[in-house]
Amino acid sequence: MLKWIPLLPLLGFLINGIWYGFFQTRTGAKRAGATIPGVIATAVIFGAFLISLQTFLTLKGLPAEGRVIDENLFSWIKVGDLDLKMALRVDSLSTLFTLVITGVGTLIHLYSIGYMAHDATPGKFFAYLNLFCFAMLMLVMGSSLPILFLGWEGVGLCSYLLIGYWYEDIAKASAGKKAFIANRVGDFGFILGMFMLYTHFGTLEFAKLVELLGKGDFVATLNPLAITATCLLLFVGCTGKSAQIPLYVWLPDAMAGPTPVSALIHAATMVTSGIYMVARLNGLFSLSPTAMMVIAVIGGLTAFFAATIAIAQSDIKKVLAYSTVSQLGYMFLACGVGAYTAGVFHVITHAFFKALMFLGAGSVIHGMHEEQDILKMGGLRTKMPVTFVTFLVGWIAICGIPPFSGFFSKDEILWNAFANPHGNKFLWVLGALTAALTAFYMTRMFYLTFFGKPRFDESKMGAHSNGHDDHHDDHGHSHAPKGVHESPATMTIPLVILAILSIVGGFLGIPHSSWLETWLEPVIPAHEAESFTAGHSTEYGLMIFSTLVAVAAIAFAWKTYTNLKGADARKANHQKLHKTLEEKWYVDELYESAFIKPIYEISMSLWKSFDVAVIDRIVLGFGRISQWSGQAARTVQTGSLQVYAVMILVGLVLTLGYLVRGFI
Amino acid sequence: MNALDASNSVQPWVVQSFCAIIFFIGLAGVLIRRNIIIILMCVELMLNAVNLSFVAYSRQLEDMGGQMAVFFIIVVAAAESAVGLGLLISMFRTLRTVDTDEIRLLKE
Amino acid sequence: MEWMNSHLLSTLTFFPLFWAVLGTLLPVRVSKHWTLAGSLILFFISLKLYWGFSAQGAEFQFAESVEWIPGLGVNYLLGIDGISLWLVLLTTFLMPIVVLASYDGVEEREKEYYTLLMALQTGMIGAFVAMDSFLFYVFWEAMLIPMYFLIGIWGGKERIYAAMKFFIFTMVGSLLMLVAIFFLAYQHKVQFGSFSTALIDLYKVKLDGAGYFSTQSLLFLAFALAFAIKVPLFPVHTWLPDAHVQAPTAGSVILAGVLLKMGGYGFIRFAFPLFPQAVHTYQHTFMVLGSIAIVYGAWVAMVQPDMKKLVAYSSVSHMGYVVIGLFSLNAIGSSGAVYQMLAHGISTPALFLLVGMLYERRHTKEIKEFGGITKVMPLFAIAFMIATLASIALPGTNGFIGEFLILLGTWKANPGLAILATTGVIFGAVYMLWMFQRVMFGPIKNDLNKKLKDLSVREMLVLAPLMIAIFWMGITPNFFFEKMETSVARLVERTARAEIVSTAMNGDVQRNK
Amino acid sequence: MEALKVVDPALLGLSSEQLAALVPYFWILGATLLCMILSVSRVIPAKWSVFGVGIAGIFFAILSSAGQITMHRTDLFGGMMVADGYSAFFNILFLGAAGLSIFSSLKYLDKEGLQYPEYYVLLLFSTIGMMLMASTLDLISIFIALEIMSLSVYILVGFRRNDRRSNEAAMKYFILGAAASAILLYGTALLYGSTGTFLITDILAKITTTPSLTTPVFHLGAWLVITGFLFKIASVPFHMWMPDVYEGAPTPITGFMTTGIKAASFAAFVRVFIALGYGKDLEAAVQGRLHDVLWVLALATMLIGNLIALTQTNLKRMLAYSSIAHTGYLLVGMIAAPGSEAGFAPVVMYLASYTIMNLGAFAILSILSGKGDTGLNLHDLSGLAKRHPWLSFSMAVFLFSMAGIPPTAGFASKYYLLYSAIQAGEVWLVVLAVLCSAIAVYYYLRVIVYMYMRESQTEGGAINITPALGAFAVAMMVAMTLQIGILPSKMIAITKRVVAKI
Repeated sequence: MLKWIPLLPLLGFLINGIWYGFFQTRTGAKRAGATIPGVIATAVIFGAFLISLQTFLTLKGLPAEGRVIDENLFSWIKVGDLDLKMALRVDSLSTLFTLVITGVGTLIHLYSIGYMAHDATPGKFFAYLNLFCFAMLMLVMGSSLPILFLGWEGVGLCSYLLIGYWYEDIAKASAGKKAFIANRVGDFGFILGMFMLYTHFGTLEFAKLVELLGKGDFVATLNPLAITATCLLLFVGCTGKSAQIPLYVWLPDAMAGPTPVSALIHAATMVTSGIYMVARLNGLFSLSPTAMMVIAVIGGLTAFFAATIAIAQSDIKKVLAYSTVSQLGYMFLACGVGAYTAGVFHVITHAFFKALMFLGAGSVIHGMHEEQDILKMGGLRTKMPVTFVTFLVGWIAICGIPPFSGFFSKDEILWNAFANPHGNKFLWVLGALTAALTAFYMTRMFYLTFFGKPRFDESKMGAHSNGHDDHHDDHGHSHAPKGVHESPATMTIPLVILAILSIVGGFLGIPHSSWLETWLEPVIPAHEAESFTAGHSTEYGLMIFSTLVAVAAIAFAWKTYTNLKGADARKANHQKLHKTLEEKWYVDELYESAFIKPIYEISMSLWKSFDVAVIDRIVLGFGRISQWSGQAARTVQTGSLQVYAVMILVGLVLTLGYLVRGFI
Repeated sequence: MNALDASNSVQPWVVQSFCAIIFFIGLAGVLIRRNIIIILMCVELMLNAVNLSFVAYSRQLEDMGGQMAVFFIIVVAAAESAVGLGLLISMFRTLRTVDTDEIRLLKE
Repeated sequence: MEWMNSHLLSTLTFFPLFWAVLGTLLPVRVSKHWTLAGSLILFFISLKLYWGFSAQGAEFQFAESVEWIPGLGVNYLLGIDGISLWLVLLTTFLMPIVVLASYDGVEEREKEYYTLLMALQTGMIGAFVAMDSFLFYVFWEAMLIPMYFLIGIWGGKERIYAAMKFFIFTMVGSLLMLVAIFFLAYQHKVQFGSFSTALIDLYKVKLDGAGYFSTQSLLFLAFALAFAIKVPLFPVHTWLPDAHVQAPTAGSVILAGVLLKMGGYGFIRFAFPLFPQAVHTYQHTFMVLGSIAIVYGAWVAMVQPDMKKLVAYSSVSHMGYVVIGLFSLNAIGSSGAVYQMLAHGISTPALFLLVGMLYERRHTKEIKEFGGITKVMPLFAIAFMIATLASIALPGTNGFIGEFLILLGTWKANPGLAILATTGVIFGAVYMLWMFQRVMFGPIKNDLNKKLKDLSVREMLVLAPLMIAIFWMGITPNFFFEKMETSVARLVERTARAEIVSTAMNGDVQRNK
Repeated sequence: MEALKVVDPALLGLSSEQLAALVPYFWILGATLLCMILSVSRVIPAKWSVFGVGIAGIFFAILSSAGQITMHRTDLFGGMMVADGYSAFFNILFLGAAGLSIFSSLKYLDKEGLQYPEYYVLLLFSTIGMMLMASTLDLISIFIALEIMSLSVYILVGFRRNDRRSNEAAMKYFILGAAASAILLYGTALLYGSTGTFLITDILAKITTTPSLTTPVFHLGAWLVITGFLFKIASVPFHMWMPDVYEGAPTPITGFMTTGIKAASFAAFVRVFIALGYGKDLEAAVQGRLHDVLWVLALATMLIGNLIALTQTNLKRMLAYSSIAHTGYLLVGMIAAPGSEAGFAPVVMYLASYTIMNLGAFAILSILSGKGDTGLNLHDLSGLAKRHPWLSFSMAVFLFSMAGIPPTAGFASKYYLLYSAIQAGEVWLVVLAVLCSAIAVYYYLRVIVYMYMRESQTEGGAINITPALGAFAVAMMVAMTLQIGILPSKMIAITKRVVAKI
């Protein structure tokens, strides 16, 4: 039964793909509406959701230890001593992820039917979306690292295709390319990590790995340095995929893709694959404290760093993108300090409210006719009530206000950072500071979008609008009412559902009696409470403290942005700081000059000077030498008889001399 | 009359070296002289030197072979000079010269 | 018919030549259809090879042996093993595609064109099935002549320079190989009393292998130079870009698809088993060269203004993988290398065909001349995307299996180089996607591109089999591995143990020894 | 004086079996004399009659000598001449060369307006000279045969009387040829002086029985004889005359010279080479030094032949230098002969395939050449493939064969030769030979490039349609080249048997 979960999206991809490939591309084909492909795609994902729900229930029925379903499809690569089987494996961890992927996926597919109504080639869009779900499901359900890697690169491909979906705008296409190459740099580390794992453990199957990690004597034989190296290499893969410090640059540019894509791929599912992999191999990671520390530090730094940039961003999707990077930093901080369960918990809650906010932003942009700059918005709460309310829920959740889901998961992370044997105080301070910043920039965005006076001229808002005007030309904006309007039902229903989930989500992991911890017990061994460095009282104290910090940040932001002129004035005198923040600390320019430019120069010189000048010249040199010597030898042939006769004599005398020398 | 009595007759190596000298004079003539007729004469000279050495060896070895060979060589030399002079005349008719330096049409 | 299945390999080798000679009698109009029919028939015959070949059977099957030059111990000995089986199938698989692709690409002197194509096929198949080193050399040289004419007559502007460079490069390498073959045959006489250039006899010749310049190493270098030029390995690769840029589409497809594999095949069949110790002494030198080829090829490909040259340099990079795979001397690396040869033999021809199609429409290969082609030619865009993915080794396509196994094998042999080689994965993505983006995405700048028409049915027929093969090889590689596994195991065993493994030949072998 | 009196009757009479051995010579001699008479007569039109008789003579001579290949050795004229497989094989080669040269020169002479019957007579005389050279064992008769051959060819080279280049070529060839034969003669004299005999078989017997005979005079004489031959086959220091003469002479004659004369010189050279005890009996010091000299000569010949050919634009001159290069390869064969099991067989086979290749190439050139041998430069050939597909195809086959590229005779013989050289332990010489032939590939392919890959400049109509006879000759040559290339075993067997009995 398991194989149907990934196969259904694949089927959807094939149907939409072939239908688009052969019918839509015929020149002059009637431009089909988005509904047919959209419905097929959503149905398929929904089917997958039902099956994964059914697997979740069967898993619940099984006893705690045996909570695994294995299904072997066929032998993929059998060469020498390597025997890879294309096999699926669902245990308690991966079933959660399948539920999130298919559940949030269905909502987003439903949403994008409305969003993509005016698009030229919806068939292609939904085909790619289904392909993405197939790859993501393969990633989480793979029974061995190579299958995971298959999904890993598959999602990389789909994100490339979907980011560069509106390919006519070269900036969007290069954003797609940038995403793929950044992922590929991460995959470089991932592959090497896999090889080290294979050489040390002899297998890449998760089941066998966990079994080997379990055997104490075997673990003793491994040298710690190799383990740390393996973990760090695998973590390089995660930084690529889940946008951590060195390789996060692609995520903000990935906003060039349509908003449902950003919601599904760059908020809920793909970026969390890194955390899934770390959680899956938690046994390995916990073997090397240094690797855990590195992950925690990088996670924390990314969280803080991204939060600082988010403050100065004016594009609504860019703000959300940096907030995603920051939240991912939180998750890795959790995994780094050993609280994998907290990490997974935050993944789930984050999926809900971040997807919600992205879709909300999507409906705002849709309503505002592709206007993405929050400085030009304001006062939308009256014009888009449903979006406003759902966005409000999301905003409260992310700021970590109890009882919303954000509070529980973020607080769990902060608590572990503070009290967990692997964690330390500095990380907690970093986390708390980021929480404050998060609350600040979220409030800023929320306020500028929905409150204050509208800073846009509605009349101009009609048929013509800026943004992707070129791809609008082939379909009129006939039926949409002029001016700002609320999104149609298909878009608002998913918003409402996600809002409810964002509220309810928190109750999965109430501290000390979290259902999640018991559920993930077989996969992730829970830490005993007593090993913590602090008791319950400090835990509750911390909870209150973090809530207070969040409320204070919200109030402060609210106050600054009520009078815009005050905010602008303050921004003016911190002009230089603001500029650097806005320009993302000039990281892109740094990468450009540090890597891309030199490689380009070197390869140009390699080609021009080495390939052409050196090798070719040597090769042609031989030709030229023989040509030249031929020319020289030719001139000896003067044509005069005397010279010939002399040559004969000289030849005779020389040879005779040589021969005669033998006798005398 | 058996082998030469050493006292009053000419030593074989004297004759041979004499022939060698003549031969190389002929060869030098071919190399140095410009006029083709002279060159032809030098070639004849070389052939006669060889004849002389043949006769000397035949005398030394008491074997008629050498002298018999001389006849063949004389015949061939005659044929050779006939052909050579014929070619020379046809060349002269077109090139108007017998000097080896002028005939440089074919080179390189 | 009975004669055919007892002498299957001979029919396979000489059928194209026979068919081409018959073709010369027909009018020009019909020659291309005639050639297509011929190549399809040949493909179906070669399928018999696949079914007849038993993976667990003797090392060389379908063997045929006839006295050719008894005086010099040269005999007409044919046979295939798991590896050459697939290379022959690749050749027969590519030929119909090539013929179909050059239907309207070639206008003048069509009859000679198709005759040369079939003659080329005879040379290639002959080289893959020859079990006698002299026979192999004859086919190796005979293969050059048709390719030389194909590039020389139907090529681009400086076709003569490129054709001449191609010919001389390969010729110099192979001449040294010829001398090595003589020397081996003579050693066989010294050690076994009779001349023989048959491969299985030469496997038994013992040569002192110690040190960098022992006789075995020198012989190995002679063979290795010839094959390195063909592969093309890093320092001697400069003929490939010129040959590809100037060759007609069909020419560069065959050149990339099959001729480059000749080098790799040569290593497997000749250099490795004949000189085991020398392989060990020179293992790391060649692995370093291979890794440099990967990175160098990728970097130089990045800055190429001409699409065909870019794909040519990408072949240098891909074949660099094959070299390090082969020289990792373990089962995983070697089978990965063989698989990479097959995969490269599918994905690069696809790329060349696509570039050829663009060339037929716009008569230029410059990247800056294009932009936004997806809008005008969506089907072409899909095919080009699939070929690009196969070339950057995306899992699920054939490229990934080869590269993954090679890198794993190399990691076992030499981790440092494996890291350098794995960077190739990144650079591969960089140059391919950058080219793809500049050609396919972005607005249509040049108005000439607006009127380009999408793939015709013929062009789709040309590309379809390649696309299917890309995914088929990516998803179920075991279908290919099971037939070649024993051969690769024997290869590794023979080079590992560095002394002679007895070989068994089955089929109608009247060994006259 | 007693020697004169004793006349051995057996010397004079000819036994029946000796007569049978002489049949090919009778055929060709008879044909030559008949042609001389016909050429003078007013009654019968000279051209076709002489041509017909000549070809008939050659045809029957080939038939009879073909029968002799398998025959065992029969000594003639008291050991001065011998009719064995070796001489029969070479006779066929010479007769074939003469026949084909006559075929291709028939149309050529009409073009040049030199249709004189004496041309064919001289050609037949030169063939007789060659046949004698291949079969005599007596030094003096070698000299005489050499002179017969050379003198008739001197005249043939200068046949175009009113063309200055032809005269100049003839003059140069004559003078240097005469000097060289004088040197050879002087060597013979010295050999006679030191060993007392003319018969090379006796010389060999004498120096093997009494090594003391090998005095310095003997070595001087031996080397002078060898130098005489080296001049005739145009090895490097003595090659200067060859390109000028080849360029000046009429094309069929150049064809005849590259094949016939070189083969004849080599035939005699091989016999003398063995007789002088190279490889077997000379004491080590001399042997070693002689080997080194020959080694250097061979390398120099190959190198200079190939290098200068690179820069040539005139086809005849280029083929002249390429024939010098081939002499180099043959010298490698000579050096390696004693050490290898195959002996001189590879040299003989290489000569055979070399003759076939060159004959074919020159036949095509004589068909293509305009009046006065114009139109033989590289750019004149451009686009030939379009105008003359079959001619250019056969030219390509010959060029590939000369370059030594498989399925051609050139490759098979080069392979056989280098193979035996390796056995003789000359590995480094072989490697150098192989690299020189890599250089050769370039200028052979350049001709093909002009023919196939370049557009033809002159849009004029096709050059005169290829004459039937010339085409037949070329076709036969192409067939033989490919046949030897694909199935060389038969030719190798013949050459082995032939060489066994020298």
